[in-house]
Order: sequence, then C-alpha cells, then structure tokens
Amino acid sequence: MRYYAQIDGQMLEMDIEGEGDDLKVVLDGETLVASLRLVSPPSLYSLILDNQSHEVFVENRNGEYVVMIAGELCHAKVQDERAKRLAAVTPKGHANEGEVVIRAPMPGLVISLDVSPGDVVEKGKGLLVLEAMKMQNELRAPQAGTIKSVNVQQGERVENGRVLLVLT
Amino acid sequence: MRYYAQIDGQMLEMDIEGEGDDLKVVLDGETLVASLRLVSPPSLYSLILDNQSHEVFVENRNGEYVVMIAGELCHAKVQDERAKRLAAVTPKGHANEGEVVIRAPMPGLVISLDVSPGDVVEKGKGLLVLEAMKMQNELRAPQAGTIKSVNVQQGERVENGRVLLVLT
Amino acid sequence: MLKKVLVANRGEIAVRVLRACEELGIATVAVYSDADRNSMHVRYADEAYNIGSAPARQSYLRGDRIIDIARRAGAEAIHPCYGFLAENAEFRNACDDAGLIFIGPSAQTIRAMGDKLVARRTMRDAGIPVVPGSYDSIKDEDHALTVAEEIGYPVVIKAAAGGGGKGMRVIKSKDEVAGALRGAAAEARSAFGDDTLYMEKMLEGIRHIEVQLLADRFGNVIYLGERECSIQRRHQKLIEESPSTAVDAEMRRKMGELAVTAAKAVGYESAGTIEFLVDKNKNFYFLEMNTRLQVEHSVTELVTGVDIVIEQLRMAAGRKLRYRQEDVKINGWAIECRITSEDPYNNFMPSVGKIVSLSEPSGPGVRVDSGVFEGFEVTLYYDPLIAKLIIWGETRAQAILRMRRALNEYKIIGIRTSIPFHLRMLETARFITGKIDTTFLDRINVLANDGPSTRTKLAAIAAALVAYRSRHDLIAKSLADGSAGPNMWKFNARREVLRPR
Amino acid sequence: MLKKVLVANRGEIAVRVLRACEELGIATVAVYSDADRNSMHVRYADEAYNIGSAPARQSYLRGDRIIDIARRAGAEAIHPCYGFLAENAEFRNACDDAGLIFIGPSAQTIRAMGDKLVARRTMRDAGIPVVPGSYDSIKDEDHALTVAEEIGYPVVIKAAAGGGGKGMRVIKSKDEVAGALRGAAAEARSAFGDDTLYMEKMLEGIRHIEVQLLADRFGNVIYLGERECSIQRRHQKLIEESPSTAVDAEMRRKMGELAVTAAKAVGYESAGTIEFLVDKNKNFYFLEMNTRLQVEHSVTELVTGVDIVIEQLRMAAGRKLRYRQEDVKINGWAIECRITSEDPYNNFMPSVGKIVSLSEPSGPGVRVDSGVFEGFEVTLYYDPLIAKLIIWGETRAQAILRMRRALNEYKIIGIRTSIPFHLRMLETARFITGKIDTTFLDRINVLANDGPSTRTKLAAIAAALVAYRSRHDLIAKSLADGSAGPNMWKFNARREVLRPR
Repeated sequence: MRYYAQIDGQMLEMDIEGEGDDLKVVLDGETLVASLRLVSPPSLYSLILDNQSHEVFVENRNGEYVVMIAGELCHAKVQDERAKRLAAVTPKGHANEGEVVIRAPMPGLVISLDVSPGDVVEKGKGLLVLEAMKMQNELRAPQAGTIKSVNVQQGERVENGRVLLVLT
Repeated sequence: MRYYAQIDGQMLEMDIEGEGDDLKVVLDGETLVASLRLVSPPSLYSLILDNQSHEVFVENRNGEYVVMIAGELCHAKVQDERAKRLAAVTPKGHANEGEVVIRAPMPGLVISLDVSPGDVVEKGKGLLVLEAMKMQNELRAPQAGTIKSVNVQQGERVENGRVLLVLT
Repeated sequence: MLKKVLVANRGEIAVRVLRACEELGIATVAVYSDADRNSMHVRYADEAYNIGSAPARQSYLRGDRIIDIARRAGAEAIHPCYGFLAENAEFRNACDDAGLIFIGPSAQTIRAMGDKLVARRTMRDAGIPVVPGSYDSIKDEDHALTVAEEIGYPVVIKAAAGGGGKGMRVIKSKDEVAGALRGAAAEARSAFGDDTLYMEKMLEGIRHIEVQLLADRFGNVIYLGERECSIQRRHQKLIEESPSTAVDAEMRRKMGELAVTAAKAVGYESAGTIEFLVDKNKNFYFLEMNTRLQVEHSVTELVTGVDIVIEQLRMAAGRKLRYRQEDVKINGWAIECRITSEDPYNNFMPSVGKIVSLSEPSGPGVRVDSGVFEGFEVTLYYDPLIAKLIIWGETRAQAILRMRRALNEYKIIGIRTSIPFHLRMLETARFITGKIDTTFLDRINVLANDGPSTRTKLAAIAAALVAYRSRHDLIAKSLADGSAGPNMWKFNARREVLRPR
Repeated sequence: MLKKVLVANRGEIAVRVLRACEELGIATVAVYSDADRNSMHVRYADEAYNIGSAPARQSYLRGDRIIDIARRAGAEAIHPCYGFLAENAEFRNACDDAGLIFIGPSAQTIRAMGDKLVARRTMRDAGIPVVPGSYDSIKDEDHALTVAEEIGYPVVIKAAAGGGGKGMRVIKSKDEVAGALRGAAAEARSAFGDDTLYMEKMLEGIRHIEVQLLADRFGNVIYLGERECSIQRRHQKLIEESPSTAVDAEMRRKMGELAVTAAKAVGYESAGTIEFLVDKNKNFYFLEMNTRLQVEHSVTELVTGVDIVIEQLRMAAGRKLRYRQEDVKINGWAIECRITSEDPYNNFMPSVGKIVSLSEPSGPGVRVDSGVFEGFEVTLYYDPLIAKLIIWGETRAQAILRMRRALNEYKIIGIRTSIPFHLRMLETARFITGKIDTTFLDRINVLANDGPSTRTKLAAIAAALVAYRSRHDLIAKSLADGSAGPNMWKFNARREVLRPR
C-alpha cells in the first residue's frame, strides 16, 4: 500500500507491506526492514528500522500525526492511496475555510487582550495573556491573518476550550 | 453492614458504614474512621485509618482475601452478614470434601517423586521436585493427609496448572 | 533526635523530606488537601491529615490548621520545605507560640531577608558587595529619575516584597520611567499587597550563581560550594548545576566566605542560600537570600556528599553542625533538570491531565526526586514542578551525556512536560561549552526546527507505519469479529466508489 | 576509546552495560531473542539484531551468530556481561579469531579458573590459602574415604566443572561416602558433561566474602575492597553488601593483596572477583575466581566511586588503569537486594506473568538497575533476576533504613517477587546486627508468621473494607445502569430467601 506523508513542507511517498515484525518500507527506491511495537500505550513505540533502534512517540489526531523523537517534535499528515483518492473525489467543505479558532488551552484569567477585530496580525504576534498556575502565558497567532472576532473580555475567567478569538 | 473476617485462626467482627473517604469501622467497641483508595489497579490501596497511613495490597480470590502489608502476608476470609446467613442455609458440598489437589504452579520437569498413593504425610513433607528456570523447586504438603493419587511420572514435562497429586 | 515531624507541604519536596525523616527513624505526619488524597506524600507518611479543599489558601497556606494538627499528632517539629509557609515570619512565630520547632531560621531573619530592600541594606552594612542601586524605596517619578541617572541606564525597578519576577520592570531610558513605575507598583500591590519599589542597575551578560549555607544554633556556618542557575525562563529556573563553569577554587572560596559573613550578620540558622549575580569580569553582587531549602539543593548534595535535609533535621534537634569547612570537598559534577507539566512546544503552557504511563530513569549516577506516579492527576491548583532529574558525573561532560541518556529514558504519557526542552537544550553547543547567562533562553530558541533532518524522514516513516498498522489491525479485527461492523461497511462502500475503472 | 560495542546479553545487566557505553559516547549494538523484542536492552541500544528463538541455546548462547552480527554491525568489541558466554573460553577464542575485542580475560585464564580443581592447584602454588581438601580428582570410593579421613569429616564433594551448587554433596560420616559420590557424579555428568569430582573440608559458621579486582593489560592490578555475600538460598545470593561487618582495615588489606597476587598468577585482565570463605576466627580460604563482571558489582561502585563497567570499557580500549591502590577509599556502606520473579511465600517458586503495574523507588542514595518495565512479560526462559535495588548510606544503619524505605516504595503488580522477603529480612535482629553466615536462611525463617499481630487486625480491616467497597460499587453500578444485570437478580433473589422472618 502506498502512503503519502506530508512533513516539514516535504511530501514523502513510500510503499509499505508485510506483517508483524517483518514490515517492508520502500522509500526513494530503497527498501527498509521495519519492526514496530507499541511498548507503552497509548503512544510510545519501539521502531527497529534496518536494525537501527528508535523509541518514538506517535499520536494520531485524525490523520494528523504528532511524532516526537529524542525531544524533536514533527507534525506529519499521512494518507494512504485510498484515502488520497477519496479526498480527491470528496467535495471540500469551503464554509469557514481557512478560519482558525483560538481556544483557551487551560482554565484561566484573561490578563490582557492585545488585538481587536479587524487587526491584521503576523504569525507569532501576541494575541492575549492568560494567567493560570501562578504564571502568565501569552497566546500567539499560529499563522498570519486578520482577527475576525474577539470573544472574551479582559479580566474574564475562562474555562478550558473556550473560544477566545477567531482568525481568518 | 456487619462483616466477619477470619484471619490467622481468629474471627474478627466489625460493622462498616459510610461512603467515599468517610467510612466508619466499629471493631471491639472502638470506632475507626477510614479512607480507602485504589491507587494502582488492580490491587494496591492507600488506607488511612484514624489518620494512620498504610499502603496495602489486597487481592480478592472468591472471598478469600490475600493481604500484604509491609512484606507480611495474611489470608483473610471475609463474609458480610448476608453471605454468612446464605452460607448457613446452603447445603455444603460433601463430595471431595477435604481433598487437596496439588497442581503445577508453573510449567516444568518432574525431577523426583517422593511419595506414592497411600502414603501418610505430615504437613510440610516434600512431595515432588519440579525443575524450571534452571532451579529445582520442591512442592510440599500444604496439610497432613494421605496421598490419594499421583498423576505424573518422574521425568515428565508438565504444563502450568496440571494436577500432580491429590491429598485427602 | 526528633521523634515526630510534620511536613507542611506537598509534591516532590514533601516526599524528599519524608524520605529523609524515615531514614533517620523519625515518625512523620503529612497534611493534604482534598485534591491530594492519593498523592505520594500522603502514602509515604506514617500519619496523614486532611487540611481543606484544593486551593492552597484553603489548605497548605492554613498555618492555623497545620499547627493544630501538629499538636494533635504529637509532632515536635514542622518542616515547611519551600513555597507555601516556608518564608512566612508569622507562621514561624505561631510555631514558637505553640511550642513547635520550625525547621528554618528565626522570624526576624525571615522578615529581614523577605524585604529585599532591608536585605540590601543589611548586606551593604555587613560589607557584602550588593548590586548597584537604591537602598531606600523609590518615592515618586522624580526620585526614580534621579536614582536612575546616578546608577546609569538600563535599570530595573523591583518590588521590595518581591520574588519570581513579579512587580519588576526593565527601564532602558528616561522616557520609560513613568510607565514602568506605574506598572510595577500596580503589579506589586496586587501580588504582595505592598507597592514599595527599589531600583537596581541592570547588569548585562550576567550569571545567576548561588551559595548553599548550613548554620547551626551555636554560630557555626559553612558553605557547600555554589550552584549555577542561569538557565531561566521568565525568572523560573529550568536547569541548575554544581559547580559552575564560571567559578574556580579561589572565587568559590571568596563567594563562600562572603556568604558565611552575610549569614552571620543576620544570625542565620538551618539551611539557606545567598543568590549572587556574576558579571563577565567575575565580579559578584548580592541579589537576595532564600531563607529555606531550595528546589535545587540536590545538586549540591551530589557533589559534596552532604545530605542537606538530614543536616537540617539534625540541627533542628539541637545538634551541632557535623562538618567543618575543611571537610567539604567538591567531587565531580551534578546537573538538575526540572521536570514540569508545561508544554515547551506551546510556549510552556501549563499542561493538565492524568499521567497514564510513567517510566523513570535509573542506574548509576541518576537520582529522581518526584512527587508523581502513574495515575496521578495534574491540576492547575499547584506549581507545575512535578519532579527533578538530578545527575552526577565524574566530569561535566559525563554528567551531560548521562543526563541525556536519563532524559531519553524518562517517559511520561498523558501530559506534556519539559523533557523535550531539556533534551534539545543539552544538545546545544553553547550549553555544552558552558557559555551561558541569564538571557540564554531569550536569545536562543533551543526548540527551533531547522528544516528537514534525518529525524524528519524517520518521523514520516514512523507515522506511516502507525497508520499502516492501525488500518491492518482494524481490518484484522473486523474479519475476526465476523460482523464487519459499521466501519467496515463504510470502508467497503467507499472501496466500491474508488475501484479503478 | 572504543567506537562501537556489542552487548551479548539481556536483562538488567545488558541495560547497565549499554548505559555505560552511552555515557562514554560509544555506539551500541544489542542482540535479542524472539521473546525479547520489546525488552529494555533492545530499545536502549542504537542498533538491535534478532538472533533466534526464545530458548538461550537458540539465541544468547549462539556465539557464532553473535560474532557474525558484531562484524556486520562494525562493532569492535563484545561485552559478555555475566552468564551465557561470559566464561566460555571457546567464545573468547572465536572473538580473537574474528578480530573482535572480548571484554574479559584471556581464554587460558577463563579455562584455568573454570576448572575448580585446576584453580585450586594454581592458587595453592601461588601461595594463596585454599579451602583444605584434595588437589587431585577423586578416583573412587576408597580414594574418597582416604581423603576424607585425612581432612576430617564433615566434607563436601564438588564437581570440578561446577558452580551454583550442582554436583555437590555434604558428607557427615564415612557411611555416606559411597552414596554421595554416586549422586554427585551423576548430577555433574548431567549438568556439565563432566563428572570429575574433588573434596573440600566442610567449614562451619562461614561467611562468603569476595574481593573485586581490576586489572589492565600492562600488569597493573588493584582491589576495590570486599563484598559480603553470605545471605544465600541454595547457593543463590540474595543480599550483598560492601564493606563486610566481618572485615576490618587490616584484614581488607590482607585479603586484597592476596587477591591481587592470585590475579597476577594467572595474568588476569579486566574486572574479576576472588571468592573467599571466611571462618569464625577470620581465617580465609580461596574458594573460586569469577572471570567476569558480577551481579553484585554495583555495591562496590557505590562505596569506592569507581564505575567498574566504565573501567572495563576503558581498559578494553587499551588504556591504563586510572587508579592506583592508594586512590581507592571505602566511603559509607552499600547494600544490594536482588529483586527476582520468585514467590518467597511459596518456597521461592518462579513466578511468571505480565507486570501490570510498576513503581520504582528513587531519591537520595537509591539506585535501581533494572531490566523490566510496565507491560513486561516475565517468562521461564531466563534467569528470575529482574532488577537490583542498591542503596548507599553513610553508615550501615542508615543504609538499612534507606533500603527499607526503598523496598516499601517498590511496587510490582502482576508477578510475585522477592521484595516481601527482603522487607522481612531487614527487620531481623541478626541481620541488623550483622550476625550472618551462609547458613542464615537454613536456620531462620524470616517469613514466619508469629501469630496475630497489629498487622493482622489491619489486614482484616483492609480486606473487609475492600469487600464493603466492591459490594457498594456493584450496587451503585447496578442502580446506575438501570438494568440490574444478572448479578443483581441473583442478589435480589437470595435476599428474598434470607429476609428475616
């Protein structure tokens, strides 16, 4: 089965087959022998790839894989050929396309609010400061865009997951 | 609810009531306040009894409780008053009453067989030697009695749980 | 020796102190909030008492309840550890009134060192070099302008009651004075209920180096070498080591002797720490004194062989200091990485949740001081410090290599932690060569992704293999079940659509 | 330094050696059987190669495959650890032939010390006191009777190829000679394929004390003090400590110097151990030499500060010994408890199964060298030693208290282990006062139940509370479900019958 992994702006194509501890990965014309074991559920795997031993954390968030190796974090989008063909024939939802919803990553107090609706922000721009656990934490723009709405006020106490801002 | 615990040849009666971290145990006219939490499933509990903090391993084997505290092992038979009344009205099975079946506690090789059917044995008498994991392990009589049957031969390889001997 | 001690704290430090008590044969009493019923300190102690609901103000900060429990349980002494009531002079007084031994210095010492301005004056008078700046509180904007002019920009405004970077502002030029003053005063008022401010020169390229002290009630004071604590993020230490790459034997002796003089000047008793700022020319200046056990005391223990908590307990029992200065030798190198429940890849955002899987490193030269276990629920009620990984090595290089292998062994699943940060940090050339100062983390993003690497390819393969495996398992399971189940139906239906024509 | 090392072993000792390599920056290669795919040593190494099926004869004892993999992987050296191929002279020769460094002594030394009779002669000739007995093999019953008469009953018959108590018989009087000879010969033949026997005087009230040696290829040999290993069950050590309560500085020097002489007599290289028997009058006799790393090497590391595995690796790379005898100082006290998958309450029967929950002790002075993790499956294929708990204390008393707290912290659920044995052992007055010899466990049942104690009452309450809780949970669950479920129906039906009339 062919797999497509989009990672760090690269697209890697590979063919995977086999079972158990005898998996074969063909990538760039090279065949690698792999053994993958889930050693600590839910996310710690032991991967032996051509006799190189690695410990890898892999979390699947709806096809978006979060991979941590020796402290290095990568995000990989993985599709097999069926899913890819399926995606090609499925009409894309265009409602709210490109909208990014910024939610509270934890319960806390909104200490300051540094943007208003209509503001154009760069990636990394500080949006608001949330206080929790005796610490002030700045939330930054995950991408460049325009502030569509601001859904909280300064001094407000917010629950975990509460929508704070929407960026388009 | 009244509980009866048979342990080390003693019978302790106690009344238990309450919920959550506020349990009350009345034993010998004394009331103890208890909080019990399962901290590492399936068997490690934290027990705070009148503010004394204990870590206790408790395994339930069909009403026979195996309890380990600071390396000390106890076996307790616990019945609540309903179970006790029930036991009183249920006719006891007398088939095979008093028969003890000695099973292989692990897979291994029968190295020697030190008793024959009809032998009268003391508690603690060596019955046979099983070899596993490079070690020879002697199985001893758990109680005094007569060997009813010997179900294996010297040199035989046995599976875990295999009936080796029956003692009456 | 003491017979029974109450440990008025939670988490890793409560466990650490309980262990020391147990090793001395001292009976122990723990106190806990509703959120901590299952915690390690509750299970490790001989006795455990609930002292209120989860928020610290209703439990761990309730000195009255703690003293009451110490009496009920028949404890002779209270160990406050760090945080909560450790630097609370009123609590110390209340212990005295209740006839309980408070393991720490006198109320007077706590108070004198707690007010950073009083501390500055005390140290100046004792002949200790102090960071250049004001010795009186800043009255108003004019006063601030005058003082700043005198010491020279950039300057820092700080709260006298302060700590942890609160009520603090850096001022680069005179235009910024008014705004900074207002901001710092407001922050200090809200954080400490006291808006007294003072000013210090902003030193550049500095290191934060501190000296550990032990003092008994007979006036004997010794120093146990220094700790390098320059790796900080927003004034929170992340990595500490002992010794420091910036300190040689002569400088160690000088700093140590000054620290002893400082301690004697305030009649210090128990374990304490003098924090210095050290500039590029190795000049050092008194910054503040912590009148308690520090988080990072353990690195000093590993290089000196002195168990600081055991010595605290012995001295609290009225014993004389067992070590003379000449008995203290620095052997090898120790590094500590603070393991916090924060996500380094998300701006160190606190992470909450249940630890579903935990595997701690061990083996030669590895010490873990932890307060958590598998099944532990990390909440927002308390400090994010969940454990400390402390490594000893014959040399700094060996300590770094050992720390890396231990960090690689440390597996925590269920919450995000600082472990990836430490792993990446210990790979940076600047850290390895010891070229660090307090602005290290402002200047260097150790987590930066430098684009596709060999690890990127490996990550892609790992992700694809997990995808392959889970699809495989799903199909195998569906086939085994016989009933293909809803997912299988969907899969088949789609397959139909997608069949090549 | 070495660039890449293959570790030809599994379990705790493979992990321990892999850690040492990683800390020296040496790349590592692991080998594993089918049963060990998930094991720690496989995950810790840089490279891992499958070498066959679970039984050791088809994997870890396959020297040919291991050498083949070392070549393929480009390893320069092989560390055999203990057990498996560690004392196999043919394997050492095969390594030499393949141009691989075997981390251990020469094939000749391994062979000379592997034959206990040759070893006895070699040591006698080197002037080392040897346990009184025969220096030639016992030919027949007459010969045995003559020798026994000479040295005096009781005597012990032993296998020259022996070890671990196999092919060994104690003879108390001449009537027993014939039977013992036949039994020992048969056992030796079946265990070692060699029925050569010899005879030693049966010493009484003896201790088993051994001396750790380090030797480089330049003829430098040092001793690292002694280890007390008298706590044994069927010749398997359970608890070791260093130093020994039976040895003073003078005796340590004497034993050490004799051990160095013995090592030099056989041109020893790498780490090795001379085992002595010590009688009540502190006379000591050579028993045997182990030409490899020992399980209990770690207690020596904690009191001397010397990392024995790191020194092995350095010396294998051709470096000179870094320590002179006068550099070696004994500091404090170390104790090791072997954590095995055996049920002490069931005659130390091996216990198999999955470790469903694991929590290891840590904190000051605690070292765990382990080969298992949560989820690990303990099988019957390999040795039951799953981990070692090693404690350092300033004094023996502190080490015992610390060991007790660490054992209390050590939680393994899913299999039975030796932890309860150690906990009870460390409570016995005889162990605490150091009054031990090799017959300790034959004479004292440390697990004996002395009848109802306060713990009995506590156990009864705990069991009743668990019963109460589970009944409570069951009812709550049934009520919450709405559908009372089969258990609930049964319960209700019975209740009807039992209702008081």
